[in-house]
Amino acid sequence: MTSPLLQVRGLTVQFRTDRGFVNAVDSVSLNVDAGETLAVVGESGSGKSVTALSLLRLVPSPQGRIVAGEVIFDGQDLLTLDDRQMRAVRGNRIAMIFQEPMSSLNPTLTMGLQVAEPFSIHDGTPWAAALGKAKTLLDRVRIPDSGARLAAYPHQFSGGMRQRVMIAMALACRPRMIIADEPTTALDVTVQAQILDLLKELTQETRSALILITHDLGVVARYADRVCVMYAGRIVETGTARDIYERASHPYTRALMASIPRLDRDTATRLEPIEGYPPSLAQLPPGCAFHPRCRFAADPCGRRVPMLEKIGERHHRACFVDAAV
Amino acid sequence: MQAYIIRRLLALVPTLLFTSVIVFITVRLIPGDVIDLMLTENDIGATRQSRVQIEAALGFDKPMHVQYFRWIGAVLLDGDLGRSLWQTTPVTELVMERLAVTFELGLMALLIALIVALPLGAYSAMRQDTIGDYVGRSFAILMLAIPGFWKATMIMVFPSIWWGWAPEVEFTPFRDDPLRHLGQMLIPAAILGTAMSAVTMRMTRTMMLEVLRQDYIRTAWAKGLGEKLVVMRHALRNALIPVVTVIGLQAPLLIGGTVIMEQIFVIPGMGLLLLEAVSQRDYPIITGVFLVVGVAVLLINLLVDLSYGLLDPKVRYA
Amino acid sequence: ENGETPRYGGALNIGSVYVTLSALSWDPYDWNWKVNHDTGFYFEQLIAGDLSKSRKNGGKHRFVADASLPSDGLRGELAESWEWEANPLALVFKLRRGIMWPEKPGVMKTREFVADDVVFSFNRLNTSPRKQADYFDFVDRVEARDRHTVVFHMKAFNAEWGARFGWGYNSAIVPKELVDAGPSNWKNATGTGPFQIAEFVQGGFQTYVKNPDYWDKERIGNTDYRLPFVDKVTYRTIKDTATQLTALRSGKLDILESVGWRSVDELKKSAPTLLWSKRLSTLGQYVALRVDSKPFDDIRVRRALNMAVNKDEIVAAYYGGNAEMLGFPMYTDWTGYYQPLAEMPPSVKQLFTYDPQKAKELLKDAGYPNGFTTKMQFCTCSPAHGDLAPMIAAYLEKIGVRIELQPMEYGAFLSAMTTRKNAPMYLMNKGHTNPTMTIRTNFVTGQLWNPSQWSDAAFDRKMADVYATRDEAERQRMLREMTVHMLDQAPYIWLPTAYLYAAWWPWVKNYDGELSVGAVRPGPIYARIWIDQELKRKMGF
Amino acid sequence: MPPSENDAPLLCVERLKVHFPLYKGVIFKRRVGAAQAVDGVSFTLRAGETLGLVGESGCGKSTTGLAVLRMTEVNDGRVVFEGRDITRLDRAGMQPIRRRMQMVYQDPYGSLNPRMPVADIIGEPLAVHGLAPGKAERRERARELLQMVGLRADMIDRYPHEFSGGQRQRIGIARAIAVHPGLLICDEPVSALDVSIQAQVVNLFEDLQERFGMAYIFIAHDLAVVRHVSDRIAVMYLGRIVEVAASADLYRQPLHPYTQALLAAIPIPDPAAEAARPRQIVAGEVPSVLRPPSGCRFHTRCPKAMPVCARIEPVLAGEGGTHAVACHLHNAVEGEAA
Amino acid sequence: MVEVAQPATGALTSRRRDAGPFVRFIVRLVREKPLGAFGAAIFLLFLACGLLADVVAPHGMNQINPIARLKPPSLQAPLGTDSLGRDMLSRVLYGAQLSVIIGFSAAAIATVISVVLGVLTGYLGGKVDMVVQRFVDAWMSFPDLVLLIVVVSVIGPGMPQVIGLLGLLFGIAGSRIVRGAVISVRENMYVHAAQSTGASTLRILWHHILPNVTPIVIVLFTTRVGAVILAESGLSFIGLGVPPPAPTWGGMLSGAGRVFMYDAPWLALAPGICLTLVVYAVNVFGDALRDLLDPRLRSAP
Ligand SMILES: Nc1ncnc2c1ncn2[C@@H]1O[C@H](COP(=O)(O)OP(=O)(O)OP(=O)(O)O)[C@@H](O)[C@H]1O
Ligand SMILES: Nc1ncnc2c1ncn2[C@@H]1O[C@H](COP(=O)(O)OP(=O)(O)OP(=O)(O)O)[C@@H](O)[C@H]1O
Ligand SMILES: [Mg+2]
Ligand SMILES: [Mg+2]
Repeated sequence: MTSPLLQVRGLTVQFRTDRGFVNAVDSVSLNVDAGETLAVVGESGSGKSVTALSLLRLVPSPQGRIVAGEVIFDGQDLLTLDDRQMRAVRGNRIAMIFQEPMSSLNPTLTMGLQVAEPFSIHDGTPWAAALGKAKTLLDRVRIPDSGARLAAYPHQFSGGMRQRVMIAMALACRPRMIIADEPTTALDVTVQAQILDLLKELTQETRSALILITHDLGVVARYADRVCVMYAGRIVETGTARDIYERASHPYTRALMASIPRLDRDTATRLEPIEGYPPSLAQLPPGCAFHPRCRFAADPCGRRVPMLEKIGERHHRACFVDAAV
Repeated sequence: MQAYIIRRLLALVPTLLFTSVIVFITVRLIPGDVIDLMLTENDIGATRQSRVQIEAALGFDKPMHVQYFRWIGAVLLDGDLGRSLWQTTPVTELVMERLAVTFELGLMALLIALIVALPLGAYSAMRQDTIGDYVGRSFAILMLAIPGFWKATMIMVFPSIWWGWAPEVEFTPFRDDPLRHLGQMLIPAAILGTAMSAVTMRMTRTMMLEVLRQDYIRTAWAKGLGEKLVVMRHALRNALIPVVTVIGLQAPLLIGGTVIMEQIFVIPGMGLLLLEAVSQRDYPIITGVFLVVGVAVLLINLLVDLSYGLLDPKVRYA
Repeated sequence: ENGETPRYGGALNIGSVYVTLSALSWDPYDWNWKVNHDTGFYFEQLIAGDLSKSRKNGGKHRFVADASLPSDGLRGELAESWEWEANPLALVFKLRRGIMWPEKPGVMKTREFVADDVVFSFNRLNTSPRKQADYFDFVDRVEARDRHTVVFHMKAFNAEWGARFGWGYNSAIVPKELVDAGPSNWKNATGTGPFQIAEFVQGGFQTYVKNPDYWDKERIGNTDYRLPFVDKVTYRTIKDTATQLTALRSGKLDILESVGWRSVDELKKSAPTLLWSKRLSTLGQYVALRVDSKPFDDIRVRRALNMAVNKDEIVAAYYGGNAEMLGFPMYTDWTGYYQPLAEMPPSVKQLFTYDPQKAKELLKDAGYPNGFTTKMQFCTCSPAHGDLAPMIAAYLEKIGVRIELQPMEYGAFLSAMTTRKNAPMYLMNKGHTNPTMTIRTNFVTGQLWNPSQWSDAAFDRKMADVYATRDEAERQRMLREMTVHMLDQAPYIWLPTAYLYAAWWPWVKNYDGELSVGAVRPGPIYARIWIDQELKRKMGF
Repeated sequence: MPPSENDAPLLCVERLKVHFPLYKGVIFKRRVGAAQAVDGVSFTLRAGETLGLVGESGCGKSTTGLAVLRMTEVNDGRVVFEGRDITRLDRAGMQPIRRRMQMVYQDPYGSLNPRMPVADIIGEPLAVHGLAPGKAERRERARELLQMVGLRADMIDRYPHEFSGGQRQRIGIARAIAVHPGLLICDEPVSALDVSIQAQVVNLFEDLQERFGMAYIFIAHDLAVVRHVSDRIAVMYLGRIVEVAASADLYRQPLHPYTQALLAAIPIPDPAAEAARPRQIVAGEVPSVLRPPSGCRFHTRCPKAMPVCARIEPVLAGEGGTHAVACHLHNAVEGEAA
Repeated sequence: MVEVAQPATGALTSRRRDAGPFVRFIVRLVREKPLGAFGAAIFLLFLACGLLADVVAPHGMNQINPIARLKPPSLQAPLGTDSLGRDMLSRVLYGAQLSVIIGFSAAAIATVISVVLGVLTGYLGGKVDMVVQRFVDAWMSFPDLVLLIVVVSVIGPGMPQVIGLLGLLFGIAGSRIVRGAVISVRENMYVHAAQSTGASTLRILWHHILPNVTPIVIVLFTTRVGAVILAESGLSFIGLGVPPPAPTWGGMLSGAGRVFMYDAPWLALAPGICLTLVVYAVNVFGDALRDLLDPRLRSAP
């Protein structure tokens, strides 16, 4: 097997807070192959965005920092690159779509400029041409009237439109890998489908990779090749989409699956959230972070931290108990 | 927006009229009126009769409102600012002569200030709490704390004593020798400019610190932009509103002149004109300078306000 | 001079006595004192100081007093001679012949200067709405007896006649053509004098160029030289003292007419070849005490205050010896009028001797055993007063007089005096002007410049007598007496008068720091200066 | 959940229009047109009812919400809230009404003051409307609210930047529900939440509705969630409402071709089913709000478009007001039938 | 390698929470911003010197001794003597009293005026802005010199006047800076959000606008302190300053300090260095304050 496009090993990210150091991401390891779509799902606040940010070394400093780990992309450890080398990676070989489309666009610059910018810096395209390309990109992400919208400012766009602009920006330089942090939360299903199809097409065309962070398990089901489930800064289960949907093995994953509202169910029934509260990162429970909420929690859970173990061909999980099955 | 500009331009008229009334009257209320001064300057035992005589000659025997309407009438109808009480030179001529020089000095100073302040402020913010930041801030603080007259005097005194070199002390009008003229303006402009740069630099720094924590700056980094572009294109502009305001506040210097620099570097500018006019109670000159400076201040402030809209598209004009 | 032959040409850069002041006006009609300084280059007067009698030429006069000329130091300028006629009283001037008004394009064609010009100029000045009301009242009328004779018909004799229309502030002879063309515009200005105005930048400089048709000559060795020698004279207006000195030091000024004693040492070090002359300042210094109010209505208090200020220390330490204990109200150069301190009666000398003990006793006698508190105003326009005021306050504090210092801006300061609202103590400078005026303006009832509000009918009458007295020796005697009386009455705290210096480079020849040949009018002095340009080059400038 | 028996509607929106003028030029700006973000939207909402608002991105959902709150200028039409026409009320007039309606903003981070700790953010509406006088009391309430939205009470002293996207969204929700408003406009309230939390929040919404009779305008893209919470659903397209129906009806029998397309595009959380499903996506160029198409606004992309669609604008009509649609296809047919 | 928070830390944290906010602030200042703490210390030192000038100054402020004038620093007079033979050390100490107080209070007044005017006009906009800002325009074009002379003639010179006048002069012009900042803040979503909760204008100004313009206000204030101290010397120039013999640093610099720049450089150096130090102190403290007040930079030990 050829080595994966992206290989993350033992990534740990810390934040300094009033309450001391917290590990927002704790020893995360994952691989992404070229042409593959990896979905990252998990509880809100479980460290998905921070993991994504740290791949591009964009963790907000000074309060946050990457304290350990390796991010090997295309054979290079990104964490050891100097600024200039890193610049050549960002936006060019790895592009990122941020979760907050509203605040991630510069309010004082026109959309045209912001979308055309990557062309100009990485490919040296002259501005006029870059703007032309920007228009094409906006068309591809289905912004209506893209020509006129090039001169508009972010506040004149709806939430979904901004999100699509973010996506357009990421697509600009045909990156080898796209990290998309909840890219379609503000999009209606039709546009969402078009955009995700577009992303998928691009990844397959150029054999690039897509890391898709999302809460929409429908989207995961449709687009992901593999899935990573995170909880409290750690990966608790990973496997192919089918593994996860059909053979979910970690109690958290199973609970997650159970709380999806489904069109094929009666609306009068109440949705079933997971009991209890997500733990405080500053005071993680000892052992498995999920055990206080786990219906299957057993003896070792409260004492030792479970490691990811292989349970299927590409299926791993971090759990002591044989839940489930 | 047009409506706003038009309203602002219209507001200029009552503002100036209102202020001009106040200036016109206060100037005449300064203790020690021009007649007193003329009498004392003539040095030779003046009497009550001399006073009445001079008052009549200068038209001060008329009631204040008549004097005002005469003056403002001439200003509005003929653009005539009156004549100097002492020299009988037309004020318009005096003011125009000075305006060019002062404006030039001010503009040079402003440019120097910006050239120093913006990069330094941005740099300091980018490298917060590093040696570079400390040096930059210390520079700004020194500029705040060392008065301009002090720097100017140092430059005037020491080089001539130690090395026999001295800045130009003969004012060369631009039309006589442009190069020499500009060279002469350079030192005072630099001193003024660095002094002006201090506040601007600190404003820039603090605003940049605000902006640099915004998400869209992270986006810019993620695009692979270099530091320069991130700062110049993405951050600076968002930080610029207060900075532009500070510059706008300093801009009246462009027109109003700076007495001390003019004095030390022998530049016949507006500041000295006004200073002399005030100490001689030459009312028409004071009011004339006021009108010119007033129009300039109002226009500069309008420009500053308009620039908000350019810098931040969300700003609306109501 | 030293057998050197004068040379023509070159330009002279001068930092004048009024180096901070640009021209205020170009028309004598404005009745502004400074006009005489700036137009004195090209307007001439009937009479002027006789420079052949200057110290430099072996005479006894220094021509540094700003607005007075000694009666034995006069010569006719536009007038060749003058004489009195009695009954009716009249003064007859014979004018020089062949003096030409130069050609001035757009203003006038060249023509001869004649008696009508004098009549015209006098009448014009006399009808100016800005004139001092009774200034020319002693003159009945002026007429041209013939083309070269002018008669001033007098109502009465006035001892100041020379200063009023002969060589003083308001004595310039102006051509009618200039008045028609617009006299307030310097571009029109023209006159019979040695120079013509060429350029003026308000607050920057004013340049005068040689008048090639100037009539006067200077005898050097045995040769008569046509004047002026230099092609161009430039007055530079420099506000800042440091800049003035730098300009001199770097040779951008050939002459700096006024250098404070403080700067002299440094300049002598950094520019050792400069030449110097020293003169007493023509501004007297004093603290006026308002005698119309308590506690200064009591002469004991006034005298006590004089004794409490250590004037010796001020001269020795503050002025570093560069001051004269007694230089006011009479100027030291005014022979016959001025009496040195040594010749003064003991009671006057006492006022100049530091004696705090005696001062305290006097205060006690006057009913102020614990002193009192009062206010002193001074002008922020004078840096020296910024020092002197706290110094005086500190001295007086020692005898229990506490002073609240009140610095004031120039205009407000002066107006406090003219409107008689000045504080009980008022620290000021006052020009001497001339021997009669210095006594009249300071001490005659109701005068503008009488900040102590001194008022004494007998004294006023005596002053009127002085004006009417034709014999100068008698006038001198009267004025000396009045001076001693006033010193003794101590309406002021008399303060030392400082020395000033003039400095010029060695290439400036035929010059010895003279300032004025009339009332602040230096034109003829500059006309006689010549420049040794070779020397200048050799010295590296 | 049964709609309240009280027949007077809580909110009545009539022919609402919001147009954003567009300018060209730097200083001397010319008006070059207007984005017709909302163009004649009408609907009513009873107390305790939930109206789902779905539609294509950029079709004017947020703007409608903001207009109801009077947070954006209304060009035309009326907003009647609790029997009062609030369209022209001034600031002071709106103040007491604000307590009765609150909004969860689509941009969670932007709508949180970066210099305010969460306690104050959530406590603010309480303080504003004098519902919890003491600071301590407000803090206590804020803790409760945090827990209600699935956050831990100990996060109360944190600042917005210290939260993840989903956590921020929940802070916005907590702030909005703090005063138990009569009307809550939720603009994508659960989009950034994982399904578990989403379930918890949706349950919370339902509880609140039950306890306080709150009415919701629920804007969302996740049609499963919308169906779950809504009594009725309005489908918007390009500034207009094209279909309104009780939620069950809408899903069972979508009438408007756009609605049909929308439902067909919903992804199903099952890889096997997804793989088997045919893909159908509304094709065609998305029209612009700057220059909306003539006639039916959807006709440019409608698979069933008829010639009349390009000319005549269909009106929103339907039987008994329970299921209305603006489509020539149906209105014509139903019209004939009736 | 990885420091995971121990319960002990939590206890520590809570204990620190118990301390008053002021104490907590000081602790943070010292720990996180040593330079800022240093600045605060210097400033307090000068303030103390100023307040205790009567006690610590070896001589009176107007104790002249012309014989010993312009003496360079020596054991008797550690900072030399001035042109009247007064002890520079004493004058600089008394100067601290005046200059620090003037600088601080005038800058404070100016800042308050700027903030009130700027926040109101910037936030309310519309007519209020139009009218009030035209007054600001008028004020800015009014020749200061004339104003100052008139004011001094009416109320006379003195320290309260100086403070009030400088406060007013700087304050009104400065309102434009605050206004500019407010204009860019007021369009933020969170302000709209607060409006939509029904928050009163005052509340929005106080809780939303003001905290987000504090960095600007801090810079405004800290830069003004120096400017005011220097401006006072300009006032002395026209007789509105604090009347002599009371020593102000600005006055010492522009007066004897400049005249004797060459012969007696210590006359300027002493007040100059003090002035620079105070300005430096205030500014670094301001910078530290700015960071400490920014929650986005909050970080624990
Ligand atoms: N600047 C910060 N300071 C302190 N803690 C932070 C900071 N940023 C994030 N965190 C914490 O780190 C954890 C992980 O955050 P992250 O944004 O990665 O979550 P997420 O998985 O993306 O969640 P969501 O799905 O809600 O976006 C959260 O618990 C959050 O509170
Ligand atoms: N301030 C504005 N100026 C100009 N156009 C605007 C402005 N605000 C919104 N628009 C336009 O109005 C339309 C509707 O925007 P709105 O935010 O209501 O959409 P939305 O339905 O909420 O979309 P989304 O689901 O993507 O959030 C969009 O086309 C947008 O570009
Ligand atoms: Mg996230
Ligand atoms: Mg929206």
